[in-house]
Amino acid sequence: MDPQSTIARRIADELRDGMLVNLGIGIPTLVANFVPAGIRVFFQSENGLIGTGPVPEPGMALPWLTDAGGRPVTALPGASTFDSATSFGLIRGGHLDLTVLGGLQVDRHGRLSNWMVPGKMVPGMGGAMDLVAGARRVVVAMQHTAKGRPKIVRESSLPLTSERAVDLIVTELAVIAVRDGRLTLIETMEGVTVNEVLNMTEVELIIAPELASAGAEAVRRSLSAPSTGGAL
Amino acid sequence: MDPQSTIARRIADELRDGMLVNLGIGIPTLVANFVPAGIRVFFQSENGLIGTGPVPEPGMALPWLTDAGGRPVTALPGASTFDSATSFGLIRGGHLDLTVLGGLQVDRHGRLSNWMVPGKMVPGMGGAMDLVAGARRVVVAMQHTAKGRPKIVRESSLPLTSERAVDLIVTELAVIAVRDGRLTLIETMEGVTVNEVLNMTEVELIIAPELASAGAEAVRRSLSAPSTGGAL
Amino acid sequence: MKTISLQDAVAMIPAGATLMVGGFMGVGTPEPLIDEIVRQQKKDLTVIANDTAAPGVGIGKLVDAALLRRVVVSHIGLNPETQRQMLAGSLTVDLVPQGTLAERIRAGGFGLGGVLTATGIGTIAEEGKQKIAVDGRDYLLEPALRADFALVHAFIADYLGNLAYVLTARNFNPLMAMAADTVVVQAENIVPVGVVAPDHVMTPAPVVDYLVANG
Amino acid sequence: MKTISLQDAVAMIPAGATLMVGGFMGVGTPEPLIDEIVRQQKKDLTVIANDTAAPGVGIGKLVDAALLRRVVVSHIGLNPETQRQMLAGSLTVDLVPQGTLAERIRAGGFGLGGVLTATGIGTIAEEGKQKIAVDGRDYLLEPALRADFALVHAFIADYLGNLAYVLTARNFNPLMAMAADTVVVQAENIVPVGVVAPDHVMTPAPVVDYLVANG
Repeated sequence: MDPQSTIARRIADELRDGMLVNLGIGIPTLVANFVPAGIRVFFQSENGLIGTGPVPEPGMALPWLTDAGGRPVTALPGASTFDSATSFGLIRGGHLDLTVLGGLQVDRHGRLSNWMVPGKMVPGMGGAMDLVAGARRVVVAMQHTAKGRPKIVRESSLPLTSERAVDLIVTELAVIAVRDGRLTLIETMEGVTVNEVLNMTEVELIIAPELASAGAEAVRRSLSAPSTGGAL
Repeated sequence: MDPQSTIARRIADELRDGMLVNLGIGIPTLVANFVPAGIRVFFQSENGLIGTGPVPEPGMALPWLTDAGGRPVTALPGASTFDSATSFGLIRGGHLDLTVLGGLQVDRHGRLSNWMVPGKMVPGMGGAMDLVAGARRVVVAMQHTAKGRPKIVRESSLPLTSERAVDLIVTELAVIAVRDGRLTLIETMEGVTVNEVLNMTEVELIIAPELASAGAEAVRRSLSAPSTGGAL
Repeated sequence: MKTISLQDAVAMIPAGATLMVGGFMGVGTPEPLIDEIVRQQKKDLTVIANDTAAPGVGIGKLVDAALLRRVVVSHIGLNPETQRQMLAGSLTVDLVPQGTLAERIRAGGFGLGGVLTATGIGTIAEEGKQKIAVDGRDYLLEPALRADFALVHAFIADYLGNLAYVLTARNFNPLMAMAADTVVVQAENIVPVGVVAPDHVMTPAPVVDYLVANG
Repeated sequence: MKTISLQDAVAMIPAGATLMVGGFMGVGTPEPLIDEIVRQQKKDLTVIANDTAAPGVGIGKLVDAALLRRVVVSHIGLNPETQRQMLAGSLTVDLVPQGTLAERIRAGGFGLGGVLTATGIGTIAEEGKQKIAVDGRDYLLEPALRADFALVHAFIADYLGNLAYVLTARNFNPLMAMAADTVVVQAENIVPVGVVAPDHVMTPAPVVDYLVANG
């Protein structure tokens, strides 16, 4: 599986029945492809839609029904539409259970930067500042490194998206949670060792107690420690 | 014509084609009976309706379509409904051209008191404070006196509805405008002399220049002055 | 969204809870929920609503049954029993201008700390309020309001919880449906998914926690 | 409400005017009005909108024609020409978080001085903003926004000016229809009064000043 799909599939495990979820553009969008069977998730598009469905069949696109990037989408039965103030009322008012956003950097406190590179690229924050400030849970979906350099850094060199720490960072190498204000490695992806993750991360990571059990063989090998056996 | 209808009919002269108008309960409600022919006025009911129509025929009342007092009304073709935040957005946001409200007192600055009598009657301000603060023009419809005592007073003995002065006060005796912060008598009703109005008013009124021409004979008699002739 | 019986819906409400209740002079108030609160004798409630309707109508029934400790409303003029309890000292009445009340509730549901309005400036409604100037004009800072429960009346709910209101029964209902920790809806009509077009949904399903089941 | 020709509608707009323009990446933008502004070469405009779309699309056409002096938007990421003009110094770009932008426009149209939001706290978006604490939590005071003109796109307008929007073409349109001194509407469909039910009207007729006539 390619790195992007690996990330998206892991994030889909965070979905629960009945959740209202907003997916950013890029990797986050792919999460919709991996919704676990048997649950219904409401996907919000911040341009004013809950119940966003897949891309329409050829010839079926409607110019008045798009995602936040202006690309044609469909609407599922039970969809609803609303103006932009209501859309962000849902985001800010505690109604959005989960948002998945791309990231340029995350600092040691778990704070995201994802909306500009001074002097180079100023796309604007769009809805990102509201999403991070307002969603109940914030998950960052990003590759672990860019051009070989860690994206999880001690001090962000880019403007923050919010002072609020994100809840979870999922990369093609690892799953890192922000616990008590500290970045905590809670899982490594299949075939990835803890040391590999640590080497690719500028911030010192706490190793979660559950990692030994959840990470199984890969983790144990990377720690070069004998199996402690039987841990659940 | 009874005093209430006299007041309502005069206020109806203030209506213009296309206006959005909110009528309070009591005398203000009667204004809708005197809309001049050939113009269309949008009547707003602050519980969430534009296009309020008359009371339905017997057997036609719908429990979900009432005025702000909970009494059944009808809706005219072209009506629209909305929530309470939008209703007051229309009122506060400069969209309401005219509001007509009942009054307990108006003070010498033209400030209305109409929502409570301390220790006696505390109905609450309802929408009155928003209406006076927000409407483009505020017209007070009230009888000139209560139990023989003037309702237009130097100092109001009741809590104000707003610090904003109203624009026009219409009673069964006179029409008084607030001009440059002063109460100005601009019309007397048919058969009423200026002196009669002055005697029933606690505040000293400016006599508008146009009153001589508009008020015709009644005014001239009351001023006990010879006609100055030809004034337009 | 879960369906729930009328009895269980009201059983969730503890004594002393703060409720937002939709309706304007009883129009758009979920009467079955009100009746069940009276039957279960929930006490010491705080109610945030436009008004207390009239005796025997809507929120007026809660006043009649002396179940309210406090109300936050814009007027009580058509309910003499509310005025009686207020003067007797058994009911606290916080009067809020109607448009301000609507915005405070909306702010609570939309994640805003409050709004600035000129309404009430220079009146007793400004007492205790922070005054803030923007572009040389004074405004009152009116803080957000939230509740433990919102009791919402809808004309139509679909199986997912998408809501539509009808005519003047809309009033405070969609605002309150956003502004409470637990949102309970009583609908005149429950319909299959898709019966309400996306553009006509006035409250999106995900904000609804419980829909009271028919009979 | 008056009907007006496309040409006369745009002729009302003076150089240097501030316009609110509905739409989200061009979806729900009144394209005929945009095209006519380009044709009439209205200059030095300030545009308040969600974004500047893309070159050749919606507000992007105004950027292409270099008619804008300033934009107040939430993002410009999909319009490289906007970024080029910004870096060249010929276009001022005020970036505002999208939810804050929506509320500021709404506040302008609803007669509120502003709103309090936590969005942007601790970021460069808080620069120059007043910080206000409510119940121990900090918020930014975000002041109301208004414009000289709102250019609104509707799916349906009736003869009186009642408007309905469709699906994701709604976005900022109903907010802007409340927030400008002069509101000009271009509708995909103009229908007789009564075709849109009262509950489905999304912008009430009295706020509309001009409806662009067909053909």
